[in-house]
Amino acid sequence: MDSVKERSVDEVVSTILGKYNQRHHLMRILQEVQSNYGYLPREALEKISQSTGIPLSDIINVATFYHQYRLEIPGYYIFLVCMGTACHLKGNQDNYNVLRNTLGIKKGNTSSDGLVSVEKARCFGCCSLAPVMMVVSRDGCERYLHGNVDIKETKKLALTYRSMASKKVRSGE
Amino acid sequence: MAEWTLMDRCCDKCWHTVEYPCKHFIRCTVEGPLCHESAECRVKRKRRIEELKYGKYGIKIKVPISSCTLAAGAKEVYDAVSKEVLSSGLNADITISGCMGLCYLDPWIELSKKGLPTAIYVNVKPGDVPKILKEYLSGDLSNAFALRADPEGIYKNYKVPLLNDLTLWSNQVRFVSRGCGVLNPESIEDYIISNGFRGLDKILNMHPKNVIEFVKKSGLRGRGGAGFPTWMKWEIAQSQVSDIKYFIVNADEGDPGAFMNRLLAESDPYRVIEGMIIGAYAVGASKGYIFVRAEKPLMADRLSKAVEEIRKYGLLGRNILGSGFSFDIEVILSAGAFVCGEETALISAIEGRTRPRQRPPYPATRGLWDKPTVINNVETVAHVATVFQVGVEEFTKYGTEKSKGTKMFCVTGCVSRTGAYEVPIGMSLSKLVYDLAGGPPDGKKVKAVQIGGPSGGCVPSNLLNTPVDYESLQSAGAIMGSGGVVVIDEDSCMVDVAKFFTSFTLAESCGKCFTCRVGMKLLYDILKNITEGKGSEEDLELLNELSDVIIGSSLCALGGTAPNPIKSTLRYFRDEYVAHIKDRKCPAKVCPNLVEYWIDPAKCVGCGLCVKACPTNFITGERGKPHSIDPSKCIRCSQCFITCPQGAVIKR
Amino acid sequence: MVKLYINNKEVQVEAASTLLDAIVRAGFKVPTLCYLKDMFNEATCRVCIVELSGGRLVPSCSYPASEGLRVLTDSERVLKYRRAIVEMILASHKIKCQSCSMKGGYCQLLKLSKEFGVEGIPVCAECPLYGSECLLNLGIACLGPVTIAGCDAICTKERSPCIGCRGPASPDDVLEEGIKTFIKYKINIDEVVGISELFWGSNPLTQTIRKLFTNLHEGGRV
Amino acid sequence: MSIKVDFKVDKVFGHLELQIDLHGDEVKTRFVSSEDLRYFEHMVVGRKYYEVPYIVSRICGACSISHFLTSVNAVENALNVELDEEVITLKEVMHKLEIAQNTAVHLYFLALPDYLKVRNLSELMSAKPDIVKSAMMLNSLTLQAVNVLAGRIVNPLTYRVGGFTRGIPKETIDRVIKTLDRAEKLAEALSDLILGLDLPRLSDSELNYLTADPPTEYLTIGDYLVGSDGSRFRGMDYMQFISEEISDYSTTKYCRYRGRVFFVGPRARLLAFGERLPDYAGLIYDVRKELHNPFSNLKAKAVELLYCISNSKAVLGGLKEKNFSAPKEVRVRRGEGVGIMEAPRGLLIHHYVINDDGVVERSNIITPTVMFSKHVEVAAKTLSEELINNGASLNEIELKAAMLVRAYDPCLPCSVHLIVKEGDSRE
Repeated sequence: MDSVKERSVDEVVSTILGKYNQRHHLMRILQEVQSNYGYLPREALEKISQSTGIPLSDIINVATFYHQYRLEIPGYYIFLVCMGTACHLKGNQDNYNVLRNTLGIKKGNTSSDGLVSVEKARCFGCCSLAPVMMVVSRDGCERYLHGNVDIKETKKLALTYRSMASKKVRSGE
Repeated sequence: MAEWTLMDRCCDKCWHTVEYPCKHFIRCTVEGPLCHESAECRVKRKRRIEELKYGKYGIKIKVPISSCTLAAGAKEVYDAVSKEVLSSGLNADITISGCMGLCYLDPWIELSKKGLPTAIYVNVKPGDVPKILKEYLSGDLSNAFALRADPEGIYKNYKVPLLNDLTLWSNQVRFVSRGCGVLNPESIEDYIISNGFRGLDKILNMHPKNVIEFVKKSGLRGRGGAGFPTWMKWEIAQSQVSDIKYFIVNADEGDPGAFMNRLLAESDPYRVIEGMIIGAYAVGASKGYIFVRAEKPLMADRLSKAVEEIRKYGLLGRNILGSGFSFDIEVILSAGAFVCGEETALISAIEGRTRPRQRPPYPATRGLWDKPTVINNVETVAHVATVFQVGVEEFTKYGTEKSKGTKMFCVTGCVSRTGAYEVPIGMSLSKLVYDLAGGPPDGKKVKAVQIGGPSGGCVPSNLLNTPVDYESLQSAGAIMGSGGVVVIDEDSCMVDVAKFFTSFTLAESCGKCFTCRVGMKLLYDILKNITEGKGSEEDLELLNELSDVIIGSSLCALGGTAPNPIKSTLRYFRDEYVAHIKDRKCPAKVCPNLVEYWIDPAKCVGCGLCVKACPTNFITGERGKPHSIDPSKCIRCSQCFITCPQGAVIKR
Repeated sequence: MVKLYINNKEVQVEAASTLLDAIVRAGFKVPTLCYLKDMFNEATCRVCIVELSGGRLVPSCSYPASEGLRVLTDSERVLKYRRAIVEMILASHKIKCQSCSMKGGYCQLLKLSKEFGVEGIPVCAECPLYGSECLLNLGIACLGPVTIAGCDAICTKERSPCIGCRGPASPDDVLEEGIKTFIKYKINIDEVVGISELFWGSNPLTQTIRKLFTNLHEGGRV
Repeated sequence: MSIKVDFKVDKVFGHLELQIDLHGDEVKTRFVSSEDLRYFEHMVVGRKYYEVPYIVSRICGACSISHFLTSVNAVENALNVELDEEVITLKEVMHKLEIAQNTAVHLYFLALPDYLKVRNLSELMSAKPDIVKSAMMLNSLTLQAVNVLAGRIVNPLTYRVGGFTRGIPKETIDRVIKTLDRAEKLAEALSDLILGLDLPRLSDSELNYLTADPPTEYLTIGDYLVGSDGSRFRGMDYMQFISEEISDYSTTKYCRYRGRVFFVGPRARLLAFGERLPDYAGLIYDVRKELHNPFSNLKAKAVELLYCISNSKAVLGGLKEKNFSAPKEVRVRRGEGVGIMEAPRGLLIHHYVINDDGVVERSNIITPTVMFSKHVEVAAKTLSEELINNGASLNEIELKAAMLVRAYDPCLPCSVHLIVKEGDSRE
């Protein structure tokens, strides 16, 4: 991942700004930056501000207001645990706790080895399969939805994705 | 070279191009050719339609690919099907379809073969695929769940019910969701042969005022929640004088528990876009936005693809079908904030800002970039398209005096048949919960039904005969909202439910106006105290009063409705609150601080798993002998309860 | 021009006016906090709510005046809600009057809280010693930082120390802020507690003060 | 013959009951306070010396400045604080203005209705609206003047033990003087009205009085007391001359001066030092003829009202722009001090013992009403005997007795310092 980052923030941002550069594209610009890095690096935000003339405070306002944006680098895989009504009633809170325990996350959202993150998410619209969790990769290329997850399944998923992540990271992706 | 499709020219005589469009293009694709007489061209089109319906080789396998089926493993099933077809050398078309709303059956596949009834197989596992295929093709339909259609009338031989005969289907009126689970959401041809774009075809010859008049006659009300008459909104926007007007479709479905918009847009995106074009024509908008939630990527994907496809054939863009009306659509990905479901916040989001603003001025007069803007819900515009396709009479046949037509409801929570059901407005809640969704599993009792998401309220079980329409629900303390129905059974604590919704709205409050930002926090703190056994009786009065203030004086609809769950649970489940406060007990044994964990020595086998799970090491006991928890030191993390394989840890 | 009725009084304003304009024109008053004429019209603080004839509550600072509208600026409901809103604002306001630049009688929040009888702001907020030295600075044990405002800081105005006759400022964080102030000015806490007992008697808060002082002081030293 | 007249006296400060009993030949009168116990003497024990004035000024809102200043004097005496001449002068002005304000209120609202044959203020309002108007005006003007000097109209703020907390700008002084100019005119009208009254006739049987000895002129603050018997003694020694006793029927104590019933107040002041007011010699000449009559307290008050206002004006006019230095640094030490002052109703004594930490160990407060309450009983007895002998009706007895009480202007809230406590060390 670091190698991507070294592909100069300037370069990435100017590519994106080549496509969108209006004030009302801000949300889209940030989405594109995030899909590049998995989060919004500070330098990128500063660069956007310089190039578009949108005040940095406005950019950060948007970046912190919407749930989709991350300001810190997440793990390779990100567990998005649905916290909608149906999922709440069917015990996704317990699943969330189990995930954190299994992955040994005490503080913040990311495991200490930086492989996997666990985040709470809003409804995916799959309430009929509650409880639901989505696993996405940092680059946004992979996306898996898991429905009707119970505690056993949660534990299994946690371990599976962790080993997948460590394999990918080791192979230098 | 790509395959010839219905959308392409049949021969050189067809002069339809995007630049010089033909007025009759839509009808021509199916009924055509209209501008010239050619048996060859006619046959060509007929054959193509046949192919689309039954597959090139007479066998068609449909696998639904939508978010919910994917979560249940449809991708694996799809792969298994392709593998099986490839390896067995079968000549069959594999197509995708949308979700038909019966999510508890996911993943399902639909098989059709000329001469055989179309059969639906449910809860399919990838490993079952070869067997299912073999059985079906050999004519053995006994393991099918239901038959979609049986044109030949031979289903009786198979003892498999017809889908239409199942209560969960016969009680529905599939009006707007008629294409869901039937059509291929990525094929414009599929849509066009199922009467698609006929509404658009019709209205381009009508005066915009007449279009609005038509909608007025249908009595359609907004399906987003508030139930504002659609025609009225359109008329206001239409009467504004402005160089540019906007038409926005709100697909930022943030209500936890509601997913009909996702379902519609994923399974039948063209219908949504057709309705949108009709609306834009009626109000004179020249630019449209579809605002889609980022958490629902497939929905955004399907909508963008559909927009591109439609634009490619000249149904969108400049001078649509030679009518002189120009309109284009951009799909915008929301970055996910519940408040964006509110009109003005949605507009802010599109403008690249945050937070709602005070209304009036309403968006219909001053909206996006201060221009007249109409914002409609996905389901509303899909209804518009359908109404224009099939006519007003078909629509007004259903519903009540004040609210016409049908509405989709997503029934989730503690019911055995979770899913989305489209029913006539005015059907009773109990019918929806029991007859359609099958009631709670394991014979449990329904305690309450939560309708309308975080802005709605709870209807207790004794009021389940309330008809679902805007007015009746309101008087019962709930709202129709977008139509999420969450069934709550005895195992849930209503105070906890209220706390959940409050924590949701608290987290989603944009923080702009005071009453919502601070008021919700105060409400949450009070509820938290109550669930921790620190409440006092004055708190209940305070909850009520504070709720009234927040409802009465908040800036946007989020704050104006956020205390509803508290108000309605207080109204119907006051005794549960009192139990938390007075007896310091949670009757449903949900609130951790009011629950004691205890190991039943009769059940405990002494495996020691709980000892490992306990983060505080206060579970003791020799291996092989019953363990015990030190209640004074237990932190009630519930880890032992979750871990115990014997079910020996008991909450009391 | 549009004609509307404020508290049943007829008034005419230009078409583009807000209710607030009309209310002012009609000679009535509505409190405002976030509103700044021609600048901010965000309607976030909600204290300027008024009641329309249908019972709807709207912020007058941003609601457009329209023909025939009937507006009540001080109905029972409006006053009740407004009071609740002021209470909420205060509850979430980080009260640091000692270091606040609004000190000296300019604090709108103080004005509002006094108007509605909502208590929580200490005397320091209204101690209008414009520019002149704080009594604490002279080493005099003035109870201003821990006493509820509402008296117009009449004692300190006369350079007499506050003796806490209105009672202790209630939320703990206000007390804490006050005690930090005492520590800053090196005021003897025994003296403070002694004076506070004069009017607060056996109120447990006097002991709270001592405890907070000990905590903060030790915390501060480490 | 047996007559019993028990009635609540209205138009006085606080709740007062006067009981007149006739059994055979003997008339018994009782001055009964039905106020609650207020424990102020005990309240100040254990408090720091600088808090005491704040506490005692709350004894009564009517003459809080007198209590405040007396207490300040006692503390300053105890701690040996030497004050600047100007500070004392300004204290005296504050004090005189309070007397003026108090007198105005008493004469207009409490005393005058009786003589104008109305029962209360609201009747007065309809009968003589002009009088009420000027009464209101005079009250408000004097209050304004007090407000400027004391920081507010009750419980002064501008003084801390050791001196004034702030100076007074010239323009403020000018404003006060202007206010007093207006007040003076109204006060003259009021004095004319009072001095022209036809008072009920009554001869004092116990013409003993006690008053503070002003070092200069009249109503200035000093350390000595003088009595009608000609003795002059230091305030410190008050206990040798004045004895406090507890009655079994009232929550007030009562006092005797050298074992005799006595009175205090304007009448006593005028009797002792009237000759020091040459400007009002004419008026005093007339008033003096009546001074043996307890009712004449009213007329003495009318003279004092004029004096207080004009004297305050003169003193203030003499003050240039004043920027007082901060209050004197007070060195805390063990000490005992007595403050004596002439409150509007008469002599007021505050007495504190302060320990090494500056904390009050013992206190004693004797208020005017306590001093003259026995005298009221005696005068009321004489009055009712006379009335009974003249065959007056019960109503008339009640009315006249009430008028008599009101002439003394008792203030019950300030008279109730009784502590019923076993082993009380005070004599």
